[in-house]
Amino acid sequence: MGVLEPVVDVQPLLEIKNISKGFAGVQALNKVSFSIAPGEIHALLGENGAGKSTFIKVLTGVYTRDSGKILFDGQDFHATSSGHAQTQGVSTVYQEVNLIPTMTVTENLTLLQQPKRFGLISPKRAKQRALEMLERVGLNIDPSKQLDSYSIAVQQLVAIARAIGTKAKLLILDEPTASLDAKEVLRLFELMRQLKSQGISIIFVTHFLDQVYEITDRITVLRNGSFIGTYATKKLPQAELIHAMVGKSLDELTSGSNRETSDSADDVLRIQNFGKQRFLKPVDLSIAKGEIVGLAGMLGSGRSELCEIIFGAQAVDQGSMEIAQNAVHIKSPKQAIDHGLGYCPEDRKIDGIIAELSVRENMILALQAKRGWLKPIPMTEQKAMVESMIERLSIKTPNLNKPIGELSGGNQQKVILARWLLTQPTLLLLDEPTRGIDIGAHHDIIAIMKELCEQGMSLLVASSELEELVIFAHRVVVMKDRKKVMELTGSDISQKSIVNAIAQ
Amino acid sequence: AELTIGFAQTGSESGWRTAFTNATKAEAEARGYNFKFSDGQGKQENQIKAIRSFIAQGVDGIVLAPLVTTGWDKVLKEAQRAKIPVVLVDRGLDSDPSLYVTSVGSDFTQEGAMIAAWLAVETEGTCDIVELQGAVGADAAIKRQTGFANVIENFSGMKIIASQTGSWSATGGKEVMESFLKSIGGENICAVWAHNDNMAIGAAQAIKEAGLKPSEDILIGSVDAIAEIFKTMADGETNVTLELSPYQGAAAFDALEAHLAGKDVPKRITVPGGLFYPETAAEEWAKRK
Amino acid sequence: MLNERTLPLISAIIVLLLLYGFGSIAYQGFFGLRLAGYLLTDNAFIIVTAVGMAFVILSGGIDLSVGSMIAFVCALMALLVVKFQIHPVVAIAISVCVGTLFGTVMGLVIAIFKIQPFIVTLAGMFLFRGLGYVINTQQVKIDHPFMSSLSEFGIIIGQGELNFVAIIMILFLALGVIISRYTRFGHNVYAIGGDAQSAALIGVNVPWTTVKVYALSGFYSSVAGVLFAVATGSAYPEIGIAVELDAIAAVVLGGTLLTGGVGYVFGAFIGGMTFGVIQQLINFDGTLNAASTRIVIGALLLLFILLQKIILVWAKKFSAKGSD
Amino acid sequence: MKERKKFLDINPKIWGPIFSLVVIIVIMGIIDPGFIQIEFKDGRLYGSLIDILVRATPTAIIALGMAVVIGTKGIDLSVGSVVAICGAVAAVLIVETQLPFFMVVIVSVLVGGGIGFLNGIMVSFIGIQPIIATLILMVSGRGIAQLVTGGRAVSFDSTAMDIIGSGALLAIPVRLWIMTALVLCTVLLLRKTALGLFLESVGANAKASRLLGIEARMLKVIAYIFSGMCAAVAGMILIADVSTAEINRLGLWLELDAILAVVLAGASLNGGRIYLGLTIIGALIIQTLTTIIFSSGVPVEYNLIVKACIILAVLLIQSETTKNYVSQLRTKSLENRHAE
Ligand SMILES: Nc1ncnc2c1ncn2[C@@H]1O[C@H](COP(=O)(O)OP(=O)(O)OP(=O)(O)O)[C@@H](O)[C@H]1O
Ligand SMILES: Nc1ncnc2c1ncn2[C@@H]1O[C@H](COP(=O)(O)OP(=O)(O)OP(=O)(O)O)[C@@H](O)[C@H]1O
Ligand SMILES: [Mg+2]
Ligand SMILES: [Mg+2]
Repeated sequence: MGVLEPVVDVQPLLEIKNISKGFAGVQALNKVSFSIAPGEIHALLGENGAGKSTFIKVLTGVYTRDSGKILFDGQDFHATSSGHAQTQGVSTVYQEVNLIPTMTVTENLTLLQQPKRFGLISPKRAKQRALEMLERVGLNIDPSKQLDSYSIAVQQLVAIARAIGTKAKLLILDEPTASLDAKEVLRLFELMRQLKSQGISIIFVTHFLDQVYEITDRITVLRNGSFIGTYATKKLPQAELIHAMVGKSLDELTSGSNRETSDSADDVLRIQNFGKQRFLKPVDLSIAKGEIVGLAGMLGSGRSELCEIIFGAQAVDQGSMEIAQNAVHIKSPKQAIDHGLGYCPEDRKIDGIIAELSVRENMILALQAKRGWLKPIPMTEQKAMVESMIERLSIKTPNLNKPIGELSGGNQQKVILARWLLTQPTLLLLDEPTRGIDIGAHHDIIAIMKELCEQGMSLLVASSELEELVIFAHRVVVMKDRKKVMELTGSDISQKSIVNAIAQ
Repeated sequence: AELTIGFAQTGSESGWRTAFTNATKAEAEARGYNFKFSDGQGKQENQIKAIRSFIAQGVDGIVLAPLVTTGWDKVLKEAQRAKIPVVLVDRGLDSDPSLYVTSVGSDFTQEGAMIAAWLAVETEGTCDIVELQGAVGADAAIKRQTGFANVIENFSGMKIIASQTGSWSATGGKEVMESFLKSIGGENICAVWAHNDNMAIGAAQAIKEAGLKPSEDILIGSVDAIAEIFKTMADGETNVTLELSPYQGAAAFDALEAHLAGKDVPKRITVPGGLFYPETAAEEWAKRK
Repeated sequence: MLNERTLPLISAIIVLLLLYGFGSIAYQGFFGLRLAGYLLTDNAFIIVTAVGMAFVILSGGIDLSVGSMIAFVCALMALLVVKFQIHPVVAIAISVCVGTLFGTVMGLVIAIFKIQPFIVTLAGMFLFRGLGYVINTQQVKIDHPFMSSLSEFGIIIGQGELNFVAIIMILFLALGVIISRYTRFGHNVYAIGGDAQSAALIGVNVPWTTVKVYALSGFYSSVAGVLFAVATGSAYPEIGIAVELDAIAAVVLGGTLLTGGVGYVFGAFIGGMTFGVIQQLINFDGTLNAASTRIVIGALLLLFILLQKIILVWAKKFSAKGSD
Repeated sequence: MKERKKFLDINPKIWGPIFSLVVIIVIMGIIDPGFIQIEFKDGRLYGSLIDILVRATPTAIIALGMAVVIGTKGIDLSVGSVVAICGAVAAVLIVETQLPFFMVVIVSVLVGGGIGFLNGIMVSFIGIQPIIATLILMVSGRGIAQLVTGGRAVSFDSTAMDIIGSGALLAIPVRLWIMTALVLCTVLLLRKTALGLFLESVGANAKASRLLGIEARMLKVIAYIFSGMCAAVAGMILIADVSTAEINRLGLWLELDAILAVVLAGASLNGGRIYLGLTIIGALIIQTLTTIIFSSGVPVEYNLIVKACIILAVLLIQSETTKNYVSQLRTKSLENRHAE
């Protein structure tokens, strides 16, 4: 591959030798070997379904490996469970937020390590400890509230706070930045550097290559479960990295191409003074046919809320809505869908996938629901549709009948996108649609979005990735404190202008 | 003044029990009592709660139809302390007789024995019997079984060749009888002894469906004298039933009133029951339906 | 205290007070220490069972075996005390140990074989009831001076009495509350009930916690069995039929979600008392026949739940206004 | 090659329950050959196996409805009481009115559906947890049945009922026809329309389903209505069996057997999958156990112990852990063979 692995002269903290793991129908890991030095930040990269998360779960004992050997600190390492791995000094933030939604933030943060007094847990000290932990990740929230009252991004930060809080020699972060915005990412990197200086090693999984170059020392690439190589970050040009991951070269993402605002006058959606008490301050917004409107803002700025009330997932208590120039009152998602809307929610684990059902069922469900229960889509038609979507979005699944819960995170996201594409809505609301999606697919999805709007579909896209917004949006609406603060159009759209608007 | 009387009934597990409740209520009404009724839904703890609520309300007397014979000492002592007399109906107790005024009622062991005696006469002491028990562990089931067994012990030719629970129900009785007919063979069964009428009705059905004639090829005897059994008997499908009197209320109230008036009351008052045969069945059915 | 998590419990308490208040106004003798004492005593064994059940439900499971466990423990007590002439203290210790052991075994089956708790404990329900029958199908008086002195023991307060059974119930309730709120095990129970998969990833030993939960439930239901034996001084095979449903209902009425992870152990007490008050309301009324008794119990349950829901909705609205 | 693959695509879960049932029957057949004999007598089939089928019908039909409810992440404890109410209604209608028989059937099935509707409303619109919502009707339902008949058993003479109870068509008992028809209709309704898929999706993730445009609440109500109707049919069959509606005992504890059947079929009480055919197998397993216990002469005290042990054995055999262990053993022995 051109770039040789630099010789590490210290004893590696972690040595992985020929690890394999297969699931029914997939060889998720095939003889993977690499090593991690003490105090190093090591990127683990690969396309969706390459086996990154599986590797992490094998390492931490969530899955039992089929074969191979792991040495940790020179000792044979055989974790039997995540808890066991933790006691050995390996602390992990898994890909989907894995905390307890029904417990408070404090309880989540201190679980298994609650401060005690007279042999009993002291809630006061626990809260104190929790506040300290939150402080470290720069999160200023009330820890005595239930975890699921916070957005997925906040939950992600809590998970990180928890992992950092335990004394570990190796910290594993599986796509921690997927739902964070720039500010939080910076904060996280600061923390990672701090840990690194304390001699703690970090395995970092992400699909953002900029972040890889910013923070990591070395990169290990997996492709289709196989080990491709370990490289020193500095010595590996981005193009070569992409080549290693994807197996082929990829054009640079075209940037700033969408400036020719569609001048179609007919709005597919117009909302006026649309809002809900305690949820979202009244918003005015209109979206034209074939237009992509981006939603930018910080954590908790109300982007998701806006999508939810437009789609009828939350009842509004003020304002009016017009779809295709007709006043409508949408009271449920079903009605929204009947009016030609589609909505891809932010929290895929809870609002998106139906884990027990198969990839095929998950993908056709929205279309089937639209058609009604009496008109089942014939199996052959279903298969044709699903197969073409799998092809188009390059979804990695051994077969159509695999339960979606067993797909890799990014592939789940693609299935959900495909679900809505199949219904051919006139307006599609996408909340963080590219969360956890690899660069290849990211590219494809942006291409698809553009293609769709050329065909006349309109899109409202909430995204924390300003870069991507700048690329595809005709218009960017900036939200702050549950309020619309600015609207940028045409050449005004740039990362800088958005950041300024948010900072105001 | 008007007497306030509390009645802690076991529940409403059978048609007989409902008849018993209704008869007692009617009697109380006729006497102009302020009558407090509590249905224990087949649980002793509920009956205990009921008695305690009667104590808290300060009733003049309590009538208790105990679900089981043990476990009442504490609550009866509480009633005694509160100076509220208690009369038992339907069955006696396994506790200190000073805790209650009197026990009115029937005797499950006796019932089993009476059916056994009838069967011994009918078959001249030789009979292979299958038994359909009530719910496993139920007091009535255990005592009827014992009473029956005590009698047939005396006849070397009589024995129980199979015994299984039909859970007091017709469907249960039918299902169990079906499997007896399969595993033992109808020709090897001389009689069915069912702990209640419902199971007898079910058993008769099963025998019919197996192509035999109930009450002729296989004799059927049971206890309870619910209305429906008379119809079945009139159709010639069972041979005998035993009536437990559901009219124990009057005797119990008499005893209470006598006690309140300071008179002596015997510790045990039996109410008569009797065997009913097919001859009078049609008449009884007309009377009771 | 008044937040989203405590609201269901608080509304349960409010509705319980409403019911009690209604009874006190409508019926003479309802209000007062005497009935209060009776309520605590009569519902003690249900509440103790429900406390154990609360842990199971909070962990996302269910335990249908508790009713049979009570019957089994009573039968065992009778066997030990009456037949083998063992001192009741020892008999109690043995019975509780055996009950806890049985609970542990069910927990092991659930944890190791990953079979749904509903079914494992249903098998347990059949099995323990069957074992109870095998020990003894008769009604047995557990006659022993020590047992009687236990059941006679009580603290007289005015007209009422806080007796042994009620005291034990309160102690075990307090113990349950402490375990659930102030021990790691307690928090782990909430965690696996909230999301077992995530809990495992965080590092909670899910199988082991599961085993402990069922052991605890076995322990609590055998204590309930002992209380029953003490309170009545008798054992018979049909004790505790359908108690599992009462216990589950008590837990849920106390504001705990059956899906696990949400609720308070103390709710078991509120739920159990609610049942007791509903029954006493019916007893005090004294005019309902068997059929209407059942219907009224159902209707009152429904009313209770609806009131609870209304209070919840109302409180949410109120707090919404307040914080805006 | 492709066809073969398709065949193997069938959910491997289905073999567990079938295997268990076959094993139980084979063992019984070895112990007592009479157990598996089937004779043709008086124009109908006769034998223990037929008995099992016949006896299992009420449980199986109730379990069918239960499977759908459990598929939506619910549970219906009220079925036993619904059986009692509908049995009582049917019996009273037959005895007290001149209604034609099909009207009696329609009325009681409607009553069952109505009760299911109430359950459904409580669960999905008021948001009461299913176990409690249906517990309310489980408790009060039997009271309602007692009100309907005035607390006593009602016996009746009805040819139509006799046919349902013990008649045979083409040598096969009528109630088996009823059950088969019901199962087929349900399968068609659920699998040839998208209803089954919707129900499963609601059970697996109600929130996500709502966001997909599926009327999750309505679907839950429908599931409970269906369960109520199934219970009504079972109630009719149960009273036809003995020509009496004894409401105090009718359908008592049937809900547990029905739930057990659904779980033996491999369904999860957390919803998400509906196995109709296997549920019937589950009901057959339970009934086989009962019949074996009744005909084996075990003393009654041991009934429950035997039942519990066999159920546990079946569950353990079917469990994932056991399967994994067995497959591990198999690969090990394969490896050993290769090594040799
Ligand atoms: N529990 C499971 N059962 C079956 N297959 C699984 C399971 N978990 C993962 N897989 C499969 O293993 C492969 C690797 O998945 P993995 O989650 O490791 O990918 P990933 O590299 O983390 O992808 P992403 O970037 O999308 O998160 C995928 O094809 C996936 O379908
Ligand atoms: N930094 C924060 N501090 C306090 N609460 C927050 C914060 N961020 C989010 N929340 C809470 O999370 C909830 C959900 O936020 P929401 O998902 O609407 O944000 P968003 O604008 O979509 O941004 P994102 O999707 O990036 O989180 C809000 O109701 C808010 O209470
Ligand atoms: Mg992953
Ligand atoms: Mg958001």
